[in-house]
Amino acid sequence: MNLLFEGFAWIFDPAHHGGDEGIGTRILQHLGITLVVMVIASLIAIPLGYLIGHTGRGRSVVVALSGGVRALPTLGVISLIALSVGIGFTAPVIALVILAIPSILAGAYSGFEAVDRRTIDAARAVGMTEGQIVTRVEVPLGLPLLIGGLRSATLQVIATATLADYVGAGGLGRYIFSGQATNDYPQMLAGSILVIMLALVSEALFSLLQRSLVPAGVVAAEQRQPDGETSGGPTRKSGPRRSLIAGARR
Amino acid sequence: MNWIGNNLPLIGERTLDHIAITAPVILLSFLISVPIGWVANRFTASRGIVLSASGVFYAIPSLPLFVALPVILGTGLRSPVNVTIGLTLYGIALMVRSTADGLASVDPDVTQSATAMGFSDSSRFWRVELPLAGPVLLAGLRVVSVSTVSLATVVAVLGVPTLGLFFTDGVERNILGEIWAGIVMTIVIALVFDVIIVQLGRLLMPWTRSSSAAVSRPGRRTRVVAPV
Amino acid sequence: MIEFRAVNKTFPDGTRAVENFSAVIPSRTTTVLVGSSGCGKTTLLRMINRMVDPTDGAIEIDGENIADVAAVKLRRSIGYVMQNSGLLPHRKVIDNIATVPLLKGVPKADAHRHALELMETVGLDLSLAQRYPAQLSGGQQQRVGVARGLAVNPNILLMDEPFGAVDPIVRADLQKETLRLQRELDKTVVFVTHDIDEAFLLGDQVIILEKGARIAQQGTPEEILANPASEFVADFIGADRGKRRLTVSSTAQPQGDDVVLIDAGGYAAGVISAPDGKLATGHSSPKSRSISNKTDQAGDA
Amino acid sequence: MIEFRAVNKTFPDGTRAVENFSAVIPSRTTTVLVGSSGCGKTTLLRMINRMVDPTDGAIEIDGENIADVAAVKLRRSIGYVMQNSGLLPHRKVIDNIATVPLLKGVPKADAHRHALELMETVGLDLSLAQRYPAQLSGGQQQRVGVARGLAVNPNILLMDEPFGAVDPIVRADLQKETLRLQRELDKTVVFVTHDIDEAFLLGDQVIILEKGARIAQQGTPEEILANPASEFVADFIGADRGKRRLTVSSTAQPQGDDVVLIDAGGYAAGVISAPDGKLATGHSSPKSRSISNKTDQAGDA
Amino acid sequence: DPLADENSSSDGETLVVGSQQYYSNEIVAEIYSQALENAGYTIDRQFQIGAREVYLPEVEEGNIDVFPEYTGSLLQALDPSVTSGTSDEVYSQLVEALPEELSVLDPAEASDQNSWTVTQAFADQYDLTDIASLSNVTEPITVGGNSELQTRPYGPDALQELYGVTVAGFTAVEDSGGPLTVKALVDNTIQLTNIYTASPLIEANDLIALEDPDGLFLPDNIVPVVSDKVDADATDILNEISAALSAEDLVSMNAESVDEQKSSEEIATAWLTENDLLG
Ligand SMILES: Nc1ncnc2c1ncn2[C@@H]1O[C@H](COP(=O)(O)OP(=O)(O)OP(=O)(O)O)[C@@H](O)[C@H]1O
Ligand SMILES: Nc1ncnc2c1ncn2[C@@H]1O[C@H](COP(=O)(O)OP(=O)(O)OP(=O)(O)O)[C@@H](O)[C@H]1O
Ligand SMILES: [Mg+2]
Ligand SMILES: [Mg+2]
Repeated sequence: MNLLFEGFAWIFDPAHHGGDEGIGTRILQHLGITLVVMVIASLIAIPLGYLIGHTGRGRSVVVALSGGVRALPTLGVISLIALSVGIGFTAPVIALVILAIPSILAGAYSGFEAVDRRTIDAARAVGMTEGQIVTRVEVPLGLPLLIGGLRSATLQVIATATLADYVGAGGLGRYIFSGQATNDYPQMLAGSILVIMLALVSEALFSLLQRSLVPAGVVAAEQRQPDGETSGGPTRKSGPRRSLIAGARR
Repeated sequence: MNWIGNNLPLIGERTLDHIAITAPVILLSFLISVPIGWVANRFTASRGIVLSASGVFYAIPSLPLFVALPVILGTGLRSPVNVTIGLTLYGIALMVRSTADGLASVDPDVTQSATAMGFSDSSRFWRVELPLAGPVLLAGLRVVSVSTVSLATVVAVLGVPTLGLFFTDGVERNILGEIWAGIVMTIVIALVFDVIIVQLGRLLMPWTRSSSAAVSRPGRRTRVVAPV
Repeated sequence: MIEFRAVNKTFPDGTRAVENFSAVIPSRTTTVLVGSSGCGKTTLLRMINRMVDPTDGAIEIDGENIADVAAVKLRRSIGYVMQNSGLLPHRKVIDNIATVPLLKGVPKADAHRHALELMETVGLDLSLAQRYPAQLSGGQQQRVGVARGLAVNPNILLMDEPFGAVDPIVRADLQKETLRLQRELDKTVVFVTHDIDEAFLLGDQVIILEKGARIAQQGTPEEILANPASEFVADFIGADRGKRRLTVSSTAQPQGDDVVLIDAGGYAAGVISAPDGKLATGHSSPKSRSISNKTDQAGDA
Repeated sequence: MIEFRAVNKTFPDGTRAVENFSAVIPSRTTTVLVGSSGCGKTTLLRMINRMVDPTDGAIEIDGENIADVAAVKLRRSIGYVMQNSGLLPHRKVIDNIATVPLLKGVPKADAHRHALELMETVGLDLSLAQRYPAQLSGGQQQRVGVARGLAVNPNILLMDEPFGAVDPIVRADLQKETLRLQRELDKTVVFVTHDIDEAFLLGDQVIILEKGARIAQQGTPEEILANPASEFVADFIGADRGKRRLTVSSTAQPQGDDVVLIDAGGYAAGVISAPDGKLATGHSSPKSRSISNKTDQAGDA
Repeated sequence: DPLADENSSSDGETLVVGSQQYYSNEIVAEIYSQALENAGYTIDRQFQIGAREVYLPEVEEGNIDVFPEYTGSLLQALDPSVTSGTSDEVYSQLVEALPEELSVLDPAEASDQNSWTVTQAFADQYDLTDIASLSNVTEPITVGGNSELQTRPYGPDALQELYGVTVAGFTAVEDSGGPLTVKALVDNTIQLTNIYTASPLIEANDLIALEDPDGLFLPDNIVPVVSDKVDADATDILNEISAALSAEDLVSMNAESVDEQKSSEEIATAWLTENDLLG
């Protein structure tokens, strides 16, 4: 606890605030990397995920691949890439994009898959073209899960972007590496605390985003049928839901 | 790539080290997450707290955690206890959500009928709810397994021998083959663990094997929400 | 008029859902396809708006082979109502109803005005217009589904077990509405159900199907009831509450001249007035819904 | 005999599901609780095995207040069958049936032997014993549910819309089986449904409920049909296919002496033999299922 | 190990030999191990143990008996106030600073110390020979290296203060003067970095380690740090090794490890045989 206090003290020390080496700059670098990574990863993963989600094809291949990708040790990948492209942003950005893709991809395609097949069926039956089904039904209804995917990807990227400093791309990892090398635990902890703060802020922003982007009708549906049980006791409310299921013969 | 051929025994040894560190962690993460997930699922108020806490926990950079833990635990940096606890904490952070989701996914009708038949609360949990949460738990465990195997490369920096040593050493000595060996073996371990977990799941949950085919109509996709 | 000519459908997995189905569905009448689960009703219905294309055979609407019409265009000209209403959960009721007109480029204001009219037509309170589907009861959702089906003012309305998911009481209500709508709107309705009572209630023409969409019997409800074509049909029409052959109960008797009639299972089916054992036939004027009354108007659906 | 004494149930969220409900359910008869969705049927049923405890009032089984019996013990002595069977998806059919005996510590071999007997009782092919529930059809699952309910040889069997989720044809089949089982097994059955036809078919005694589980009418099917106690009851018993008042169709006539009867909605309800307009009462021997025939055996459920 | 079986004269206790997570250090540790095994000691190798903050506590606790260290760096870890001195001064200060349970044996000539390093081309362009000449450089210099370099007493600030070098900025590359750093230097992403003098990368990449006449860097001679479990015989063996270990030997062994990808065992055996230390 004492250590934790020293970590905060390090953060609040004005000597560490301004300038090229200051907390402000480091945070901006960290956020910059995160942003660039998320944009690139989204540009790759969202269309691909949508394609998989809409057609239902290629899912198993992609699931297997992203399982493998998840196992990739990021530090190893950064080192390997940096050995060929040199130090700086490029290597960590590529490595982090690889890290972020599986979550976003899963969010994108599972968002599509979670859309009730009958809703899509009805959309097709009223005469929507495939493109209209994607843009007007699947995309808006898949948003909650997509954002969930983006959310966990961002969390991972923020945490892992600490490795960017390994190849000179700066960011909050700097405090961690240099704190570790000089036995300066308060500095190291300060770096960690800042990373966690960023993670918390991102979580908060994403839950706001989720609230504003998730279609109101979906919110209404969720409020009606909360996914978690509310009471959980032996007398769970099951009346109205039951009769709905009764009709939905399969 | 010469290096690989000349160092097969070393690769084997490090691979075993890696497995020795990760396998117990995966198991522990699972075991500890069950009660936490149960609490998260059982009490509405705790659900949000537990789930967001575990989400943010996952954002703690690993290196500082491993360095700070011994200060709290009173162990040495290189101590297996330190490494195991650190990795397990990350595993739990991932697994708790799956456990809560898994328990929530159990058809309330089934739990109702179990209650109606006279299952006591605890036997209902162990014999009905937990096994039925199995498929979701399994999916969560697969993610935990992969990420633990990957994360364990980091603890090499602490002087604990794992495949991660091939990265640091490979970079210092500029031996690409060594780095590749580390990456490939990490993925291989992850894949092998994954196969084992899936097979174990099939073995322990025989009812999931046949049911999907019998229930869902061919050609129509059923609702699947993959864990994100 | 919708005509099926020797239509077959085999799904890629080998299921033969429809085997050599031929039938004529006259315009401006309600034809009900009835049969038990998996017999191919939905498949038949979905062939009409090309949600399913036949493996073999042709379907014509007013003489035009629908295979020659672009699927999206065809679907926009046909109303489709399904069991769970299939509403878009992220759109308000009014936008759901106006989906197809909006797709077609009708100005929003016009589309919404028309949607409100349709809400009245199907008996929905206008205050519900700004709600989301999840905020409606099952019965209300079905009405929205019907309104959406009517939004393009289609000649043809396809309804696939539209009332399967609602409470029996709400269901009776919706059935009554449907009868009213049929009278008012004068559309060609193809209705799918597995409830023979519903079929007899709503159908001008009823087609009873066996597995593979083979026609077991086709005719007006009265024709079928009077002369079941086979043991299968006889069974089917009596299926959900014992046989329909009624007899007079000798024990339970209500007041006055009424007698309780019991069915072949031995259970009470209804009450009829029969003073002195003689049937009172006074007000026996059954609704004339036999298709023969209407086929002369056909040909322009 | 099960007796409800001024029972009330208010859920924690304020819903008053049951308001001052009192009734006697005689032993060895079938009592059907019928009413529309949300009227409190399930709540009443679940009070009998203490899945729900009353806020107020008492329930006695053969004179013993169930509040004094440990809930788990009580539940193991009462069979419970629900709509979607509620089978344990991770256990084989035979283990599902034997669940409670196994819980009670009956040796596995004995429990399985008994389970196989029960499969025969409910008309299940023994080859299904080693399957998982998901590998059965809906109707088969329901039979397993019934077999499981019978596995402890309970005096009381609670059935909550057990046939709500199955096909009408399969449903008719299950209803027939249920009638046979009732005759064979002679249990106290409390059956919940919202289908009045089913209620009349299966019930020795029928209790029609309004919102809040208020009794609208209670009696044998014949009594209720002959003398509906209120407009609500009259409405309800005719709800799902128009009124039950029948008249003779003047147009559609089958061959021979039969006449087609139509209901108040104007639609065909059945056929009765009436040579020369005179009702043939020859084979009018309705089943005697009125509860009065059986109450004398009561008292030991 | 076949060598151990041949003459198992003194069947002493097991000695734990440790090494840093640094291939060069591991080679030296392997040399110690093989020599000791050859003399009949049982050796438990615990190599590649992280950085100093990881292993030093364990050495202090007596969990490790023999550890190859570097005089200046170790001294600074024990007493950060020390900033300069000759080899001998540093060695005697180190002996003072060590905790009681530990001792250092004889230091070797071989050293692996910090240096300010530039490319040959850069050196030629500004006529650089020693650190002081960096003030000739007219363009702003970007310094690269492990992040702690920035705050070291010999870091960029010292260059600015002591020699009037214009430092434009600092770029962290956390591979301790490894190939990433060298690549950055060669790519001219950075112009000045800290590379260990024994690194084969210096020669392989045509780099120039600037001379340090003022003793800006502490000398870092290789020295075995030992616990009191190391007896007189073992001490003799380790001292013999130190006596034989020259600066060139270290560089060439490092080169073998990097360029020929030889394992530390091979390299150690070859060196010991060459120097007749396997008896
Ligand atoms: N896309 C498909 N691929 C393969 N088989 C299908 C497909 N759609 C339907 N079938 C099969 O075709 C047969 C007829 O199905 P259809 O949906 O038309 O039946 P239905 O009469 O509407 O049944 P229900 O009353 O259950 O809705 C069934 O055996 C069904 O399993
Ligand atoms: N656990 C609960 N908490 C709060 N309200 C409940 C709970 N269970 C049931 N209710 C409410 O109590 C009322 C009666 O419910 P109940 O399930 O008994 O109705 P039901 O007659 O069985 O209806 P259905 O035919 O739909 O099954 C309903 O308004 C229902 O919403
Ligand atoms: Mg269908
Ligand atoms: Mg109920």
